[in-house]
Amino acid sequence: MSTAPRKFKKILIANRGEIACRIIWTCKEMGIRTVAVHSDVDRDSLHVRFADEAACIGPAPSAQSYLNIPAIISTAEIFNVDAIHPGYGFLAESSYFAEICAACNIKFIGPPAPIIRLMGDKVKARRAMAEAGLTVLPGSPDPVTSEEEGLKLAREIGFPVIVKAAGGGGGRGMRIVQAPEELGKALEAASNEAAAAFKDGSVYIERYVQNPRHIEIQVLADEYGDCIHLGERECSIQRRHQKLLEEAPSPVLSPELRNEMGDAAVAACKKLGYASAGTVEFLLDEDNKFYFMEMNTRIQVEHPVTEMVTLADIVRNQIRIAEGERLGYTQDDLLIVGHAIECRINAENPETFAPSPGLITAFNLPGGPGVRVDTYVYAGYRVPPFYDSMIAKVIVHARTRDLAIARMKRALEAMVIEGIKTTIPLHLKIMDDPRFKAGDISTNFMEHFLTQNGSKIAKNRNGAVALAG
Amino acid sequence: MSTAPRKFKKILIANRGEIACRIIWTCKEMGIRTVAVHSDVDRDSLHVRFADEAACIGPAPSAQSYLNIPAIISTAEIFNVDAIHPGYGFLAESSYFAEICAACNIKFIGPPAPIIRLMGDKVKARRAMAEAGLTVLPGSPDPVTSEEEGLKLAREIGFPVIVKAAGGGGGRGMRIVQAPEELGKALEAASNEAAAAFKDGSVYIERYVQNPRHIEIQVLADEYGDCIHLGERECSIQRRHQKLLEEAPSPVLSPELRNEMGDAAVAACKKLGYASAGTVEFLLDEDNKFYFMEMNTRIQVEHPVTEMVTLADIVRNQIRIAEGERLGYTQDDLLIVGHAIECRINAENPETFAPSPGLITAFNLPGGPGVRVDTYVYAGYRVPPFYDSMIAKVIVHARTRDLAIARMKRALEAMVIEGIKTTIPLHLKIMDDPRFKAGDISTNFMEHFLTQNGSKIAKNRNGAVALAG
Amino acid sequence: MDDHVSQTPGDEAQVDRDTSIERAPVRRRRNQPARSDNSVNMDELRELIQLIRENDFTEFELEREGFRVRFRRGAEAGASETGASGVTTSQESATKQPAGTSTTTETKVTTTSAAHPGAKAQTEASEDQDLYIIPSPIVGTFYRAPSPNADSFVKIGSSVEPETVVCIIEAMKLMNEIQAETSGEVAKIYVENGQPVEYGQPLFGLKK
Amino acid sequence: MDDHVSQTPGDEAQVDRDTSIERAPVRRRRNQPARSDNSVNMDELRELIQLIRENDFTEFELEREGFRVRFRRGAEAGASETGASGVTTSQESATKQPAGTSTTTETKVTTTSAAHPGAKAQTEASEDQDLYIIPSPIVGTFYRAPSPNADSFVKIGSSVEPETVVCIIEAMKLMNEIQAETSGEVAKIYVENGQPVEYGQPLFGLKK
Repeated sequence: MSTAPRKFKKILIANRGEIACRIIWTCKEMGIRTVAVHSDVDRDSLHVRFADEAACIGPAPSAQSYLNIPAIISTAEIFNVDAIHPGYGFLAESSYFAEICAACNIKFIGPPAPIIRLMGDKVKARRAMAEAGLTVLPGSPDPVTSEEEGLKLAREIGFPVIVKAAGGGGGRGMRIVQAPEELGKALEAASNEAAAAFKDGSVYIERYVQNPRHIEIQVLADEYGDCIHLGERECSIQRRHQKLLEEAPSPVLSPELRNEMGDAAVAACKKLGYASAGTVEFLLDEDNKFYFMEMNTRIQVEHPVTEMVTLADIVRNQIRIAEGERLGYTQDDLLIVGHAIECRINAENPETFAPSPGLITAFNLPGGPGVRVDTYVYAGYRVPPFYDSMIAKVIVHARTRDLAIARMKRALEAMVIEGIKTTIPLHLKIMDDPRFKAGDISTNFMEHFLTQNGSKIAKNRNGAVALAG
Repeated sequence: MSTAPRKFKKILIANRGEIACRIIWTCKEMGIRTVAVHSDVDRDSLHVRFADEAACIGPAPSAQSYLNIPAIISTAEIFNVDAIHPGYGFLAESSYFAEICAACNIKFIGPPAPIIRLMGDKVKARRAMAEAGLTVLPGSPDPVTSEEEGLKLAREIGFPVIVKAAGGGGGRGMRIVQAPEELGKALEAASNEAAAAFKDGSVYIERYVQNPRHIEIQVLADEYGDCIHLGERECSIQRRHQKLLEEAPSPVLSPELRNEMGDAAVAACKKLGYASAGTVEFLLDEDNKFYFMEMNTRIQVEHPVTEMVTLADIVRNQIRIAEGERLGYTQDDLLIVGHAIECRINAENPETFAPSPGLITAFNLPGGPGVRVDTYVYAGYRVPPFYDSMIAKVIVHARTRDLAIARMKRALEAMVIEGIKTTIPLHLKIMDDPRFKAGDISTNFMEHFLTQNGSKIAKNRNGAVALAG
Repeated sequence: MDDHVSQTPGDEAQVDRDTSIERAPVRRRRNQPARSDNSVNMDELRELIQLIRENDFTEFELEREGFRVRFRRGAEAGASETGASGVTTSQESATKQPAGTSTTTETKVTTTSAAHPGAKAQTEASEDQDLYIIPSPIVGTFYRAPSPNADSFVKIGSSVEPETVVCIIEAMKLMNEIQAETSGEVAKIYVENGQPVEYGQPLFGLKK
Repeated sequence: MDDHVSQTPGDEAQVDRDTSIERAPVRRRRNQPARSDNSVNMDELRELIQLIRENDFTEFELEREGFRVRFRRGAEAGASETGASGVTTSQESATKQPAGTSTTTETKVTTTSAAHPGAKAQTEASEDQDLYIIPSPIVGTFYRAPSPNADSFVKIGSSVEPETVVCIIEAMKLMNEIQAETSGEVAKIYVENGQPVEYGQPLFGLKK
């Protein structure tokens, strides 16, 4: 696994949007040249403008551009890059892409391909992490193959249980089962949904936890077996398993629990031979017991909240590690100062959540103390309908959580985006919510919040908000 | 001096530009309503847009609007505000204005009027601070009234000496004198210049220090005698006594020297009965001896670098102190993390420094980790020719000074302002300068830098860059 | 001291420290009315075209907040293309490239923007294009009469001469008598008695 | 997993994990001149045009929030104007209201913007409006001949049929033969042998 340190001269960024810009910023700071790839509708995107070189690799649909492995590898070869940063989404968790990169002698900036593959299979990941010492929720060790087997398992675990797809996440292929008689139907429905979504109908059963919190630990591991964590992120505010806003630190974690969870994540990553930045996602129950859910083997959307409170540049660390450098920090170097919150600004109707692509006619960013905005749009930019609706992230940092909430509010008030609808009004309402202010949140928060606020949207089609994927 | 705590409901901001916006942000975070005042050419300024209430108080010339005390007080009374924040410049150091506010029962957010008056007179300030325990440069205790007196003094001090105006700063009324025969002419010239600029021809003599650094200490003092410092700012990069960029911490201060300078500033402020935020400016010589220069009794342009490395909100502290709250922190609470740099972006030709007001046709702000931009302009805004040319401040924060320089560079590269000329290219060159990168700077830095870079501008008309005012 | 100066360049650099209170210059100025009529109306356009034709204009351009129209006629027009539009550029692009926040805040005036005491009067006065407007020369409180029980200085229909006192504006406990500075007949009064007024806010409309 | 999905909505959500390599569809498409009628009322436009015609205007321009229309008539018009091409609506305003950064980066293309392999060819081809353009269907390296010593597939003046191979584009060590897909005569070759090309970059110009 370990190789001699190699400095990158040029990196290709196999992504678009704010994360592509984010990666360019760090490359510029490191003196590394960047190559942007883009679809033909993304010519005016800022990641194209700010990269040193760029190539159009295909038409608008992702399958023919941002997921088009031959076109990306071909571009990497033409421009003679040393490494590829996949960002998040698209090819970031494709072990196949990581292997192709390796075969072409291009460093994939991420963990080794076998770990990506392992963590992509939720059943195998669960088993591997249990073996590596993490507690997992009581459930089936393998995919459930029959109703009888499932019923036996569910009785052992105790109802309610949750049926989950082995092959994916994002809430698809999930069913909460309250009683034995519902199980057969739930297994079938979840399996069908999983087969359609992930080309893999395997499902497994787990204990269902009421009012769980989604807490994740950011880890950094080098190729020489060193690994540290950068504390946790609180990501319980989700709608349909999509995170809406994230915080660091979590309002409920004591320093002891933080250390316990962090140490557990680090120990498991060391056992796995993990190398790169990564995130271990835990479910925290009302008794402060935490259970491994899954591991994300890439940079995450919400990484800035950790950067704000630790002053670490996580992308820089990814690149340094990929260059074969040693971590250079020990766990004792970690200093968490203040509180950070990130709001994801989506081009969506804030009441119906319908996408709202189109021309941005006016754009003003908030300044002042403790405000960071990561975005790729500008006044005059037309948000294309082909990709993710997230157009910006507003991140604030302040001494305390209360001050951070006040700061987020004023930052959102000063942020002007016209021509399209955005989720800014939704976030402003969340900042005013008494339960949110009190830190009294779980993954069920948004369901209650939207009901109370008379949202026009239909509920989750499962009729309940399940565990966060 | 001390009064019972009083919560402000509404504050009038007697200023414009980025600092008016900056104050509004903090007021919003504190739940305090804001009233903007503005001249009739400033209707489209962001401070007017983002305040809760606003009044046009006069035509473009400052004397008839932003310096128009009756109009400002009248507005304060009409809108029934509790306090006035003067920002920097304009009326921020007018003890007369502070007195009028007090007479009208409006809290002036700043120190008591007598201290403003004392610090406004450079000769008296020098004497008062010497009495309060700070070292001052050897020099005349009172204004020099004749050439003979001056000559006697200068011989005692030792040449070279510097002649300075008692009534002001900004480089006006200053002359460096290398030899006895130059003194008479220098005294006369400086006095005439001072009389024209400050309506006060008094001048005094001080030892002239070669290659001094401008180091200033940020202090916070409450109305009950508590006072702490927030570390230093390095402000040696100046052109004609105007700061161009600032840093925190200084690359040359050891923790011991920081404590020594900070403690000295705090002790002096306590003796003076200072209350509010304030800055004690020191000259640091090549032997690390520091001498009091002057005290600024207001918020400073460069306060954000301190905010970045300490996570303190200095405006918030000003307001809290003015409300009669106790400081609530002790010196041991101070934590300085990482390194911050601020570049002042002026609407000026970066080579000739000629003002460049006009329409901003394109505007893009940098995002990403560790970047803060304080500004009041936007695409479509017309920078008026009537006021200060500073249109934005770019502040970066990173773990080390080297990383902060790299970060500033990429932030400036991503900052796009078109339609007018700005000092961005100048700052980019400074970031690449080997002496700057090595931290090898003094108040003479810019003179050498501009000569080396073949600047088209005329030199300081005094033929030398004197001490920073 | 640098900041002190930095905000106040040129002759205004110095705050008059400790000198006697400055009196705001109590002189009025004519404010240009700004009309904002945001919809395109085909009838209006037709009328415009008719007018331009009849009047033999070779070029016509109209621009308002978020609205701009321009016509040109005749053969010679094309020649000076860049120059011709060059004349209008700066102004034009200011509104045309709504870009950043200018549009923004304009469209949001009712929600996020600051509350201006004179906003209503400004709008009203802008519709009275035929009237000569007396604006407030200072910030203060508007009084129509010298004392609560006295008669108003002027009312609708009053004839005024340049020296006629039309109202009082109180600022810092001082009662400032405001003169008409022109002659005419009072046709409109935009401000209520006792209401705060800002600099430049329309007070009276005069028929000349 | 949320992020994974968040970047790739709809059917493209799933990366084909561990399946065989995807072949870029090596079919050329004629790039559709993207038309986006942003709610232009054709009746209104027609009426406008009629009016302008009848009244002999040489130019007409109308702009609203996010909408701008401009007409010009007469012989000399075409010569000078940059955007002389008749009716230009939303497309134009997107670039013309450069607002934020679009102008920015447009005017700075040579300094701060990314270097595109196809930039020169794109510019050249855009001037050859009468030619039918064969664009590159994939990213890769362009070769005019099957091997270094062989003759070029086509040269200026060559007649091509839809099945005629006009060049090879190498991508990931694979030689992809590119067919003309239409018939005509080769009038321009925009790319040098051995030069990298990006998706959509003009390769050949055909006279039909």
